[in-house]
Amino acid sequence: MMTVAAGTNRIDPYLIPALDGVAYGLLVFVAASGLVFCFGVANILNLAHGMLYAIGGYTAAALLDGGWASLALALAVGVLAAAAAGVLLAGLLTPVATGNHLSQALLTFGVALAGGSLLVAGFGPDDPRVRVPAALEGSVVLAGHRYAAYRLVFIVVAAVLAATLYLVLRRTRAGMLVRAAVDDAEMVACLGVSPARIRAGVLAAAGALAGAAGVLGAPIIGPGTDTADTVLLLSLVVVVLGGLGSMAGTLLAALAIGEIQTLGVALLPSAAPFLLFAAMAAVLAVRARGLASSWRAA
Amino acid sequence: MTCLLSAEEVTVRYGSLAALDGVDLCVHDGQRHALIGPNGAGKTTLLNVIAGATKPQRGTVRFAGRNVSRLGPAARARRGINRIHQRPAVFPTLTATENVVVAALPRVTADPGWWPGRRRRAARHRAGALLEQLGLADLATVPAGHLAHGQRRQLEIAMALAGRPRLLLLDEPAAGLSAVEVGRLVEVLQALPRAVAVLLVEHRLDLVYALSDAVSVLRDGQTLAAGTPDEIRTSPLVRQAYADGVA
Amino acid sequence: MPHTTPWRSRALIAALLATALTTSTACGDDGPGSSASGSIKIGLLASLSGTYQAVGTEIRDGFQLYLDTHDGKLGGRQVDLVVADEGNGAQTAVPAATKLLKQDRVSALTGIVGGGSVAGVTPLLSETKVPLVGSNGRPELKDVSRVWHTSYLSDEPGAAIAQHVRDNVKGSVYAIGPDYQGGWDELRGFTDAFAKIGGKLANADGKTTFTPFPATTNFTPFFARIKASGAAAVYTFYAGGAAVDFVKQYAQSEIKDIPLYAAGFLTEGGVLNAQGDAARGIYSVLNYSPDLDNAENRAFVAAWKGKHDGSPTTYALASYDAAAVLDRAIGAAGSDPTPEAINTAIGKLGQIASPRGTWQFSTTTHSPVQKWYLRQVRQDGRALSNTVVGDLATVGR
Amino acid sequence: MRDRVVRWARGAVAALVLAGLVVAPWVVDDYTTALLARTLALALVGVSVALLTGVAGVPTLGQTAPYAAGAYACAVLGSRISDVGVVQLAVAAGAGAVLAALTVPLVVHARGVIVLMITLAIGELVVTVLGRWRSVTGGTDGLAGIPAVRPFWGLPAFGSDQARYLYALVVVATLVGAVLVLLRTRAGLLLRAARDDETRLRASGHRVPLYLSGAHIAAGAIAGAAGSLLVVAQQYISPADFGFDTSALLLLGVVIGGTASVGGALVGAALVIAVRDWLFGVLPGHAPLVLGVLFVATVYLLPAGVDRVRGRWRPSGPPHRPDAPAAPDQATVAELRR
Repeated sequence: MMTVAAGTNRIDPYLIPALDGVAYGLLVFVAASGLVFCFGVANILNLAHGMLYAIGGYTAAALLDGGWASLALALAVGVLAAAAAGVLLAGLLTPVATGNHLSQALLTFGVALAGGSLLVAGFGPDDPRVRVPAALEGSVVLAGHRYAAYRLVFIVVAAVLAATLYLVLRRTRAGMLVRAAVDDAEMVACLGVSPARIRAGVLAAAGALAGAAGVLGAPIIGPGTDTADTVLLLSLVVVVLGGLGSMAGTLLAALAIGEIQTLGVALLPSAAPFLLFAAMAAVLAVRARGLASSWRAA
Repeated sequence: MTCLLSAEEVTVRYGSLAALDGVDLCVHDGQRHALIGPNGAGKTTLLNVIAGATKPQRGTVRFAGRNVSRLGPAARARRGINRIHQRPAVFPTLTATENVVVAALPRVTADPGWWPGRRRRAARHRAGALLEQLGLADLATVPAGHLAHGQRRQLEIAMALAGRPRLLLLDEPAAGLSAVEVGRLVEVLQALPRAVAVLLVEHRLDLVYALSDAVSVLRDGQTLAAGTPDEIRTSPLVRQAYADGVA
Repeated sequence: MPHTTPWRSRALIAALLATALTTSTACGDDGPGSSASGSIKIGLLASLSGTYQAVGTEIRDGFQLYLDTHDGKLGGRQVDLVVADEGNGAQTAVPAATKLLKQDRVSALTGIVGGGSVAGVTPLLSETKVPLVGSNGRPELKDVSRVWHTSYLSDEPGAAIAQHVRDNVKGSVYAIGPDYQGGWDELRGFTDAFAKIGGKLANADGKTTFTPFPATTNFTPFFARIKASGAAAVYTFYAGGAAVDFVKQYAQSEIKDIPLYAAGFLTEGGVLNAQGDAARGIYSVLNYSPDLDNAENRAFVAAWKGKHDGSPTTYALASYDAAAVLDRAIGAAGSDPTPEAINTAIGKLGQIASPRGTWQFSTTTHSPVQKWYLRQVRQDGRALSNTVVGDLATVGR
Repeated sequence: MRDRVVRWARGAVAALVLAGLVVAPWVVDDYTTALLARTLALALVGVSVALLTGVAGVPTLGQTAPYAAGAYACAVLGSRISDVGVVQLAVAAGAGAVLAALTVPLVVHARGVIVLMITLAIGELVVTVLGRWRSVTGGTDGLAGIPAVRPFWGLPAFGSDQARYLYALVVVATLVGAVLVLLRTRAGLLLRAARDDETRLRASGHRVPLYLSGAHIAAGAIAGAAGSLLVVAQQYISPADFGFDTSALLLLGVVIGGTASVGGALVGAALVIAVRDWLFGVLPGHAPLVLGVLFVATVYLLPAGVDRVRGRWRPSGPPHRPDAPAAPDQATVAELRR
């Protein structure tokens, strides 16, 4: 009996961090999936993606008043606003050649800088308060630990969102097109769909996903002056680790990042400041080396 | 007589599709060896395996008596396997001369000494001669990206020769060339030193018969037949293989 | 021809940017900081964009409020206030400070949110011999001959509250803070003083737990460890976004019933609004609270509320006091208030009456010797506010 | 003919700019001189970014790492060993080269966006180390009180902005000149070839990873040398000087200047950094907004300038040249997508 108790004790303190890693990872996944669309389908390196998330976050802070109706409203407005911003971005990107990542980076970085400071000018420099529905304000007891009710619900909602995304990609015509585009961008161009429309559609979808993540994730990664940068950096890390275009890879990478940020910090506190980037550099370098030694087909 | 290059039991699979299925090939020193067969027979894949660009699942490649299976393309090139690609691969922002200089550098022999630039000067000298030989002397200072398709092909041949090959791999060198350019190509290939072996993939059988002294026929990733051009020309097996009409 | 176009448009851009730069710098040099007409130039450097924008804005507004309530004059001279943006840290603060000191040639510098920015600006102060009356960040400095601070030293809040925690908490205390210079200093102030009077930390190794900063936005793993440690109270320091995350997650965590003591920045200013009910009941230590009962404070708070929503913060107060310091020092510097004369005059000011109570500069650290207050987040009308519930020690060295 | 005119005009402009830079400290005020000195240091890092991004085709966000190594080595070691500028320069360049050499195994096999992310991670890790290794680096508050530097044995220490600026100018001019000369040799030719088509270069028998490692280390040494100039110009360094925003701005500046041209990169990086520093001074609170709008405007004014980078950097083939060799581009796609 003693040993069993000791065994549970050893795992016990890490249960909540592990669960929280799932919540965090799913949030990063929803935010990053928009960036995967941008990169995989439209071949756009969008450094303004974090700003799209921030739009959702600020919308949530402005509209949420503790009721369920306000949550629905905030979700609708946040998704629409971020999607509209995405379309606007697509319009700005029109003169830039597809696949010219450096000009895209320059343009979207500029938009992120300007848009970020406009957001702060509009909503104020203080981190705004985000009021979740009263029923989710408290905490629930899980295996003897308290855990924020909102995060628990968020895990369910985000998982449903991820599953929906998967089904849309697998089962619908639009999803088929998207997957085809990730595999072979030129093929879709041959289908006669105008590149400008693809771009607008993709950035709208990316905006909608980032906006949804921003609204639902506002109580977890809240709106503030640094939000856009944080989300952009995490999304970029996840997208690159996930293999630039694979949804399953992105999900895995997001969950890994979530666990690194929570469980990793709990297990290896002294290494914590280095964990995220060291893990990323190591994984990417090993993968690149693997590619180099397996000799690309010419 | 031993082979300069031998490929043994080479197998390359892409998923369930076998591009090469246990192919054997032997090219002797100085031999002009042609590789023919219908589209999708695995000819280009075999060249890639020999050059080191594709790693076979099974089989070995020996060159000049040594097993080079584990070497990458750069190391094989330094040992004397040079190639030209099906679609001409040149450095688009470099001038024609610079392209050939770059290709010549790994195997250029320079005057002894330490003063700067002598290796490059030797390479430049060689590049000038090769461009002249291939009729590109007037275009020496034009960026390769601005050259026409045929000119790029000629340029790549100059680059391959600049590396002082012992074995030259040619993947459809005549594709997309004008009659004049094909004529010059044949001249250049016929003027190659006898010591240089050539492995030629070509659809145009007239060129194959004009240039080669040995022919291997590949079909569905397997060696169908091998022999002299005359034997192959009269072989009923090969005729049947070509019945769908390639050449 | 096609490959000449990009070069030409690049040249066009270069020319545009270069023209913008030269026109701006050509018209900037207006000579010395104080002129015969009796005006004086003061430079204010604060984060007006970026992460610390909230604090930077308070600092600018606090200084401006003093000017507005004193006819725009300091020491009887009309003030020409030159504001520059500190940005996120030294890399933008240093060039901005260079502009204030070498182009605008201000007679004194004030503001500066970040400790790193202050450290970066100090070589410029020695070079130009201009004093800095800083109102927030204060790094460890070897030479403070021209550096004055109206705020506090980072380890003072913790030192001020240690005795109170020792007296009122029955059991060990868990110390946790952000893993950067500010966090190290704030927590060291508490743990050193706490250990000296026999307090015991609940942390597993007896040392403060530092959370990766700014990477940690999720404190649940640490709460699990606090729970496991059996602590009777928690002492912490966070500011800005991390403070919001910490407080909100604390209130939802399994340790929400453990009393939380903190350096006052945890619940100061805008973050309190963002925290909402989650902050209720938190104890904090600070050198100021808007409900202090003295004449200066009543006037200060009334003037502030006339111009801004909400109550003034300690950041605004420190900047307001920096203006007060400069007001008296410039007045005392005589008919020609050179930067050197102002610096000397600051050293002779003595007691300074302030909304926080009377304080004075320490002669060794050039930072305030001041009283600290214990505050608790309580309902005040419709809003939550930091209500003073007691006086703590007077600290300063 | 037209090419010759352009080349002549370019040379004339370069000479004019250089002359302007030499006389600048006597024309403008101290603030502008100090700003220029700091900007020169960052522009030199920009040159090292251009060397990797434009010339060798390895886009990088991590040149702040050797830059930081050089600056801290100069501040910590240099000032204890010697206050002579050339010694500090050598120490800093060495430190930058060593750090770059240590990161070679991480960088040399990766391409495109992957290498951007790896170098970003390296930069962030270095900044984290700088912020935490307090006994050496002074932590996040940085290292203040670095003694003034004398350029050479027997000369007086720098006491004015003019002197610091001219020293920085001489060092930058020398190093940029050395880079330009180097690029005219075999090394430069091979690097450009590697950027154009790495697979083809391998097929010719070249040891491409060796060349890229060499370029990476050389770029590290240049960035390290720039670090020592920052110490001279600022007499203070902190991790904030080497953060992500610095590397992002440098990369953008290099893009604006035309990645493949060292002179262009120098000017582009210098302008971006100078404009940023200047904006924070004159438009308090609105600098990011204006900077962002400037970037967007730049893209529209520079449609062709940014189109020049190709090869590995682009995951898909250049749309305007459908007959270009496709093999390397496809290889890149596979690499990116894997």
